Amino acid sequence: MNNIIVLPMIVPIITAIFLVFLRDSIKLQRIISLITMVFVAVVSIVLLQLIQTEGILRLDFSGWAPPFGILFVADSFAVLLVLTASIVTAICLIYAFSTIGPRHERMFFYPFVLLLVAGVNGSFLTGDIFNLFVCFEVMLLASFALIALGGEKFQLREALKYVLINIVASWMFLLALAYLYGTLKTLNMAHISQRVAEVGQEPILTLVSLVFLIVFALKAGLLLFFWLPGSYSVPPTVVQALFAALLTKVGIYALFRTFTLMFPFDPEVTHTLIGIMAGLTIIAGCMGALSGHDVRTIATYNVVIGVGFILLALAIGTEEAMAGAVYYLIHDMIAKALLFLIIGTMVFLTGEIVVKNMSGLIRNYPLFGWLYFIVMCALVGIPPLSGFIGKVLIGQGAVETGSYVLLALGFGSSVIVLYSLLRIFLASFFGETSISEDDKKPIPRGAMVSFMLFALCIVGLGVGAEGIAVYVNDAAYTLVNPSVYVDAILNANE
Amino acid sequence: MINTILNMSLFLFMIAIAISLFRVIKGPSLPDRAIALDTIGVNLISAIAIVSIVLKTKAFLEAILILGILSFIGTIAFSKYIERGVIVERKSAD
Amino acid sequence: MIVAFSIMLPFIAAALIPFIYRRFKNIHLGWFVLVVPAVLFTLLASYIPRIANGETFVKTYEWIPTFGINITTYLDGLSMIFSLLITGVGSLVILYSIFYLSTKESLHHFYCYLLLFMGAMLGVVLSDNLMVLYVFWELTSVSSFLLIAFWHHRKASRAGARKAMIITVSGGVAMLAGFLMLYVASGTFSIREIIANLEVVQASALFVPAMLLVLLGAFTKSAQFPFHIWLPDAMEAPTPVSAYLHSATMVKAGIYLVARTTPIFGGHEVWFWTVSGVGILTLFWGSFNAVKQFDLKALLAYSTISQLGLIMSLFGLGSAALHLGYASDTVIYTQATFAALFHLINHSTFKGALFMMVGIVDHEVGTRDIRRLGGLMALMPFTFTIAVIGSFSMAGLPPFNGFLSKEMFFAATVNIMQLNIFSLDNFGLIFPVVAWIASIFTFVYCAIIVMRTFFGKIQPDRLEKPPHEAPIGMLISPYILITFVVGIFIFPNVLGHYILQPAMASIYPMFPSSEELTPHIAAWHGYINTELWMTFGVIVFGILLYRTLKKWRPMYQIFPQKYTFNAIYERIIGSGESYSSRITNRYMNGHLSYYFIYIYVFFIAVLAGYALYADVLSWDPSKDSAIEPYELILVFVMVFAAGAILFAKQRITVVLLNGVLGYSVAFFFVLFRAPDLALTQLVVESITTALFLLAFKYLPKIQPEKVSNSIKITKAMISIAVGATVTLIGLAVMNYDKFEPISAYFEDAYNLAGGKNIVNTILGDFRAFDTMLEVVVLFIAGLGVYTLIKLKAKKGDTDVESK
Amino acid sequence: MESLMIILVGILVAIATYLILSRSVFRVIMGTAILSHAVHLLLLTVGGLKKGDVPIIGQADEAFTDALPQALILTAIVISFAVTAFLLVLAYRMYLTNGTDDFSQLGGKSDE
Amino acid sequence: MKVNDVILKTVVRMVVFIVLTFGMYLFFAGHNAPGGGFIGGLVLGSAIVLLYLTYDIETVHKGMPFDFKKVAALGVLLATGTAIGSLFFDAPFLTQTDGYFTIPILGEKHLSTVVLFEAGVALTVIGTLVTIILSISEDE
Amino acid sequence: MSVNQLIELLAALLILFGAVISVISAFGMIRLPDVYTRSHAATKSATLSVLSCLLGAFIYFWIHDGFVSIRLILGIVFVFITAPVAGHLVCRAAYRSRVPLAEGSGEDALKPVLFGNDESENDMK
Repeated sequence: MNNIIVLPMIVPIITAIFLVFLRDSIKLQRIISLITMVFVAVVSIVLLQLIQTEGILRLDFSGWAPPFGILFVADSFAVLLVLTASIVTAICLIYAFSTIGPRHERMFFYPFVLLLVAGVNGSFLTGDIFNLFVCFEVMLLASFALIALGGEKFQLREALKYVLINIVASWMFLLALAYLYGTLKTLNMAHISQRVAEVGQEPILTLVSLVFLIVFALKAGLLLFFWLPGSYSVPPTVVQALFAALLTKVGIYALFRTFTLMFPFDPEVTHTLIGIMAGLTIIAGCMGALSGHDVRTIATYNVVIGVGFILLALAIGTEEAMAGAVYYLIHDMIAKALLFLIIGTMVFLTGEIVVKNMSGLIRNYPLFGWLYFIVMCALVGIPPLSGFIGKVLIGQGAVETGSYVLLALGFGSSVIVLYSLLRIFLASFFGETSISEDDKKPIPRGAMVSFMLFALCIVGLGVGAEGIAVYVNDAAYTLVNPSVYVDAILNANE
Repeated sequence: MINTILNMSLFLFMIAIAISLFRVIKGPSLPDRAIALDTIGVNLISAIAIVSIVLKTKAFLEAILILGILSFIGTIAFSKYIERGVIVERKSAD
Repeated sequence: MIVAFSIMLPFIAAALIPFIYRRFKNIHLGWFVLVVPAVLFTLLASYIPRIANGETFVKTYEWIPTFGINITTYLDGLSMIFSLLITGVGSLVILYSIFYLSTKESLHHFYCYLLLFMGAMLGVVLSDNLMVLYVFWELTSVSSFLLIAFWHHRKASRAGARKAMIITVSGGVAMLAGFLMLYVASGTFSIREIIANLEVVQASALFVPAMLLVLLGAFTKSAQFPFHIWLPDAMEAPTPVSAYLHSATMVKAGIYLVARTTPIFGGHEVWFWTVSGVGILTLFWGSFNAVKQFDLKALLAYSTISQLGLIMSLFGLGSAALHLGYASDTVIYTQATFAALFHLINHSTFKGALFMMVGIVDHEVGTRDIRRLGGLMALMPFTFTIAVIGSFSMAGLPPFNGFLSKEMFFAATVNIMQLNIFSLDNFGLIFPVVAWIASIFTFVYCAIIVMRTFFGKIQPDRLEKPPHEAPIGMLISPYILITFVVGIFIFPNVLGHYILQPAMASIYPMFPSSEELTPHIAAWHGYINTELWMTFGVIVFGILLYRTLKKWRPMYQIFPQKYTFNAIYERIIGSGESYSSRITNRYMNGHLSYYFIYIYVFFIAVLAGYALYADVLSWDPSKDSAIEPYELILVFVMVFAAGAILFAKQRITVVLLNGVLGYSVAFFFVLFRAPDLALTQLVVESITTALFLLAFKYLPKIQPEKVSNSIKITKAMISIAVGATVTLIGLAVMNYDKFEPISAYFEDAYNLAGGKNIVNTILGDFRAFDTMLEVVVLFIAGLGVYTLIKLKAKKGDTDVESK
Repeated sequence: MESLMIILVGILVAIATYLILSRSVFRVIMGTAILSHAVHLLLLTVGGLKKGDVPIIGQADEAFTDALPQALILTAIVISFAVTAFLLVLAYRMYLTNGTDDFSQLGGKSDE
Repeated sequence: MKVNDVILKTVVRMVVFIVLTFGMYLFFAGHNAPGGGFIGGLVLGSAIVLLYLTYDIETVHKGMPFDFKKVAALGVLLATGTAIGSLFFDAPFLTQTDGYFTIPILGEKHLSTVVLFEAGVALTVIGTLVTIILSISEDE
Repeated sequence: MSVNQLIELLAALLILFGAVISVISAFGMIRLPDVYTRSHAATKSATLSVLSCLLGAFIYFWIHDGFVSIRLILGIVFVFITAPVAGHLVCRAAYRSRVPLAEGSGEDALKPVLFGNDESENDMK
């Protein structure tokens, strides 16, 4: 019994509800929401330590032992992601304080963000596949509300597309759950894993797992990413950043869980397919990033490339690759959030969205420009920033398994990432300035603080990679050896 | 014997529902459709009652009442929609 | 400790620069910065005697030990050469820059990048761990990018910076892949350990791919053919930068890498041919193209490319000795490597001086175009001296150090012909011939530098400023360098013994005696040998070609502009962009129905495809429960209601039909013994229908779909296929009953949870968490609807965010 | 009956798919509604039909039908209700702001 | 056009009462018979919607001056609150307790926290339902 | 055959009667010419059918299980109260939204009262 595990989900929910009552006191809303996220981050750190000493933790809700009740499972993988998500959200909130404006703040902006995080954290922590569906829905509805918040013409149009595609994906998820229950007659992920292992993964079970693959691919933006570029460029900047950082990651997490824990026994089919999809995603993402003239389009396609890159690791499947994926996931959440915040701020400062129409920003905002440079280098994987170690480990896995095509695609993509982001840097930050000192809008102090914090995370994660290596390795070990997870759930003598 | 009769009744009710469905599809006017839908609801009430007998359970009796309530509310909503174009008024017309 | 300090110091200094800059506005920032390389040079130089004795210094600091990535500093003969070059040339360049750059420039940026670069470069040459080497390697690319783009308001600077960054980082990424292969093959990132376990690595299938990838990194960095195109464009950087990065240090990182990995890969045929072949090709191509340049800096850039090719090819030739193994008669082939190292140093001295000379000319005259220059000898005698000595050395004329290394180069190409390995007996002749031709061109462009700039008639009206001699400060550095040019010629063996010999030991670790590997360098061997004949030939033909330059120069026009490597690079980038935008815009057309088509087609392809491939479909209706006639009717009612939706003309009909569907579903729930579901479904369906009516009260009639029949048919086909897939999988799933459902447990609900309604106890107790979250979902939806309705965009307030 | 139900589900899914592929927002929403019906039925069917009694203890002594899918469907129904409500209002707002409910007239390039 | 709703209003006054009673019944019956917080809430909500249908927003609002968003929020708080409660008793999250309490007038009664949980669910459902319907209806 | 069984059979027959009525009413909905007559068929006959059906079920449960279902009685009462009101409202709405009467209907007495004689008036509000 470890009630602490539920806190990352339940605390944001309860705070969100409280904030509904505090609708008119915006200051209080800000403070409380920030405190909540910091609290969740602290809880996750405590959890990480606990997992190190006591192994995988689980919390059976209402005390019903698995596989009958619902439970939260905290293993290093999940908690690392929870930690990152909380930190990213906390920093994004700081950005929001000075930019989002009272119009949105009064319309329950903070409750929605907290609920989004609650859904995300719940998805990471849950050990029950149907509960995963429910957590997804919490997250999705909050994201629906956030993407439509503002009610602009184009925003509503793209929001509608986003909502429709996600709803269809949700019902497909339910379809997959129906098939799953029809075959395995259980919902607990560990129990599913056990049952699948019992009979060996028969083709029909693989078929069921493929339905899940499609569903989660849709959520993760793996190959089926068509909804992503449009919808990620319409909401307010901070929402874009949160989406880019969190939403696809949940899908990626689900893919990892599905194909490492529940259906890992038919890699010739599933992992090959994931590899192909990841490769195509990278190619499509690269083409999109090259084609964009709009800073936001370039940024969103970079999200797509990131998704493809992380899932290469799943296709490769070695322990190193998994560790790399964990590192890269954490890095990607932080770096993408920063990228979107910066891009959004650029649009805010210049009033332009086309790369060519901005120029010389670094003269007016030197620090801002260098922060962009840092995040660019991090995304390319230039050491010693955060993207480096993940890239190295995934590459190492690819070499070990002889997946040279994946290796080439993955590493080649970083050149394209570099090219696309460098284009923004050279055109928009370098060059003659287009803003005179008088017209210069100041960057809000809060925004600057959040940039700095993110940059600090990026550098810290790169230089201090060793600091979390023990957790990452533990996460990767559990991913590669699902029996550890299953034993902790089903065979523990508690 | 009883079961046969009940099954037959169910069959008849289903036919009635199917016919009403035809009216829903065909229309031609909105009230026609509303009435047909109401009829379907009412027929369902009967059908549920029969099913409860067939299944020897009292679990569905709530459904009967609920269906009654809903078909009433639904019909009111429809008639207001047809008559005034709005369902819930901000302020009463009179 | 000192080694790690050497790497750290520039970074620390770089971090301090903004503070110093703010504090001491009156003093040129360069003076503070100069301290760093000067101190480091002295420190490192103090190690020379011990290094010459064969000592090496290793120290490990843990960074990411979990993944074998540790900062291991390693100072041996090879790294000594490079670190001395970096700090030595660095000091001179900074000294020079103090006079070159005025305080109006943003000096704090400049020196910050420069120090960053210096630290990174020291890191590259002093790291033993491949990953750490890579870290610094990329840092050099980044800092080089920043330095090239220093005057970023110029378009050419930005373009040059981008090209350099893209090419070197691409190469770096390839190199990283190569390193990873080495790691997988050997199990360690440490170069020393890899060399210690050579057998394992060489037996690995990854050996050759790893080698090629590492070479790709080295070639891009060292501007080898055909990656040389970034170097001329990089000349947009301030001249001190060009002198430092793009001739003396950074471009030599690739050379360093080749030298460093020679013990691993050398001796393999692929290595031999790639390194020496690409090197010799670059040598030729660079010198050939240098002749046609009009910009002095571009000319020097091509000459750098050419010289780098020379050094590279020498390393390639020298690696043959590793294949042959140690024997008294094979030692002669190691002389190529010796020559490479020797020329490496020589090149840094004369090329550094030449760049500074060009900088002075540019600074004092305002142009670098040789068509506008001329006759400066009288006005700038000191600068002229630098130019003459530097050019003569580069052309390989005595009495300068270039002569010695050039002679050794010729000797090496001649020697290699005697070998009968690697098909050298057939193709060996290529080396001396190409080397000789390239040297003639080298001679020609050296002549161009000197003659066109300093001889002939002065054209004052075509110059930006009235020419005069440079300030003394700018002359100090180049004079120190030309002192070395001459000094090395006179005392080559001091250098040979203290500096080159330990480096040879690093490159040939398995050869017992480094003493033997160090030939005695002499300007005059006492007799006229082949090399000397070749030099004579170079001079004769060089003068001839220079004289007739006007006649054959138009030959360069023959090569169409379209097929230059630059044009190809531009075209790859351009067509990459245009093709990808064409493709992306075609499928990302913003139409939701297309996106759904992609999704569904993928759905069908994967699921139906796999189902057919693995033959999992099965259908066994024997276990099914009976079908009552009224159930059949209900099914038909549902099918018709759903089907009618497709053809309905009015929205209201569609809404009502959906209601019928919902009610039918509810009745199925009744039939299949799910009272709670039936209740809920009935209420929810009614409310949903009401919501539909509320939401769509304003909508017009459904417009008939204005799409062609073929699209309709396509959509219908997709729909049917999706339906069929769902059905077939469903049937197969129904046929699978290996497990008992877990729900038997819940049947004891009354005792466990105190409720008789099992479904409700599941919802309220066993799976109460779902219910709790479901309530949250509902709440979010309610709140979301509220905000959607209440928060409207202000009229006419369409800001850019929503474009 | 199970097979029949699954075929029914397939037909509903096919119809829903066709609606989802159309250009009118309204029809797409209708498609998702039908899809949710189909999925609920499927979920019920895989639990086994008519295999036991109403899952309320004390009303019969036969074995009960599988109660878990029922609980899941109940949750799913609520969620689909919430989602549909939001979707409807969103579509309604979009219609009011953009003046059309036809995706083909809405265009959709984000950088137009 | 003046609309005379006498018949409707008369009947509805009666019907609403039946519906409310039935809703409460469903809410409490949930544990042992079909029903429960969700469906109970829906029926109660429907009754309120019926009132809005028959009368108008302003009239009903005079009788029930609630902010239904807050009702919903209160419901969620109640549901999560009972769940959180278990944290203070060192029991797994969401653990429900029940017991027999002697209440002065009513005598010994079986009380369970599940009822509170379900009440939270019901409140949320009512609040959300009415919020949605009112939001759309108020929009012009 | 015991009395109980007989009564059960009677209940079943009552249900069957309801079903037949329902089908007849459904046919009425198809065959009758306009919305008002169809409404008549639907509300009147359908109410009869559902009442007899519920009554049958009530009797059956009473006799078979000895269970007096309040809910069924409530249902019967509820349908009894609401069905006429619902029918009334729909018809009124139909009339006010000017759904035409069938061809050959007699005099429309309400028309002058409600809409006046102005045929051209189309605006309802």
